[in-house]
Amino acid sequence: MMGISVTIQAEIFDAGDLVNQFTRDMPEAGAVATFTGLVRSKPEQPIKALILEHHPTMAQKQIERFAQEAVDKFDLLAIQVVHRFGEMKVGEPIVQVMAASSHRQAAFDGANYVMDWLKTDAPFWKKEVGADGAHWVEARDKDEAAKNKWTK
Amino acid sequence: MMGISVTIQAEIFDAGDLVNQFTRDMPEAGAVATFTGLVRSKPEQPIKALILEHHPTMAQKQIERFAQEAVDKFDLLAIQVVHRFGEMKVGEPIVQVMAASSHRQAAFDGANYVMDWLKTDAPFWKKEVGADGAHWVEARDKDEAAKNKWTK
Amino acid sequence: MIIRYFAWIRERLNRDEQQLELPDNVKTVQDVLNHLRAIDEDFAFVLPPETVFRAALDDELVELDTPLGSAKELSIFPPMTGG
Amino acid sequence: MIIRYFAWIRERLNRDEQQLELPDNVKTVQDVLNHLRAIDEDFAFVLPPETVFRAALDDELVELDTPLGSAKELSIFPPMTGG
Repeated sequence: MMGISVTIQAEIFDAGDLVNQFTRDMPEAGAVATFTGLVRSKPEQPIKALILEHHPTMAQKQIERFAQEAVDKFDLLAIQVVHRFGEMKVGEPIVQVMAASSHRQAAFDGANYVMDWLKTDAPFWKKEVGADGAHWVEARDKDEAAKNKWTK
Repeated sequence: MMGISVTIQAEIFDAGDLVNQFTRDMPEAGAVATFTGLVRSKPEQPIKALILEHHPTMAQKQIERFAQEAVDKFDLLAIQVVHRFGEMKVGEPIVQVMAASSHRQAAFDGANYVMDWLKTDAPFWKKEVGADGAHWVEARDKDEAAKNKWTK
Repeated sequence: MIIRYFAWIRERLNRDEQQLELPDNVKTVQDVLNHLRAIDEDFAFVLPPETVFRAALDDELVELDTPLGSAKELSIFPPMTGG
Repeated sequence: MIIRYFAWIRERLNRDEQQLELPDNVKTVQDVLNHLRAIDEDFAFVLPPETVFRAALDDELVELDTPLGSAKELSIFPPMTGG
């Protein structure tokens, strides 16, 4: 594929299949950087599931905008984002960002840029289901700081 | 898998399968960053194949060292590197680095760190086979500069 | 105007969205909030002035002093935690 | 000591490696190169002093002034272009 693709879906996706589909037929892409975000459970605070609420139309628009910005800023050949919503189990993928470029650093920067903005500005909210019930995850100041590195 | 894995092989590998095997059974890994380097052909200077020569024992040792440094420096849960040698066609994968961490930036930095060092300090040499015969690829000053960002 | 709520704000208000007729003096996002606090006890209780939240007009993130313009939808939600 | 060659250096010298008896006054990597240039016309032609290349002693990258120590192998090759 070439260009920009953004998909928001409830269904689980296969991280590896996405990588292979993305890299197919891109003879000019010497470099592909992929970020996969997974449902994580810490031993000290195990969770049973993650529920992700979202604002569908706004999420689609925002992510398309970050993806376009990344393409323009880092001269990417293609970028693809898949983000899930709904309920997921530990170990399942939540989000995957793939950036293709002629050069390595551009691919890394493209995927990293989209993830940084996505974390703070895409309308998704995580609710963790643990042994003691469900609770909403609080936003982290660190994510806000990470985003700001691109505008320095 | 957990820990460090470095494989140097002539056989082609499946980029997606590697990602799926790597992410399996890592409940604490919330973030996986993957870099895939592919044989690239530019329209203005098309190539038919790439031949990669290497120094086997030294390549294995050097890459294991970069991988260990990345784990220590960025507190990674696991890192895996697969690098090919021999002859490959356009579009085939040359190298893949995968880094798993609890957090996104550490995963990106881990994969990026290994790639930067690998480019300049791992004993591999590229020979491009084009319409006008084969020629050795020259080292780029840019790669040397990229590596130095980690020691600033 | 349609007001939409998300995440814990939606849960505590016990509503996804509501239709709201706005008086003429309601010109910004902040004005809508003040208006809702004045006419709706539940809203005033769940979203007191010190609450940290974010707002969007027709799918665009906005500051509280942004004029409503011709927007049809105002979304109110906690800071995002996606990715 | 075994001297190993890689990439275009290997091709132009037309050899992968060679066994070399070193005189006592050859103590560093640079000394080996000077010695080879003195005894081997092909080597002197392919690797004149201004050549940009790198060297490793027993799988470790080294500078040219590094003493040979107990190393068994010296590898000589162009700057790397992997990844």
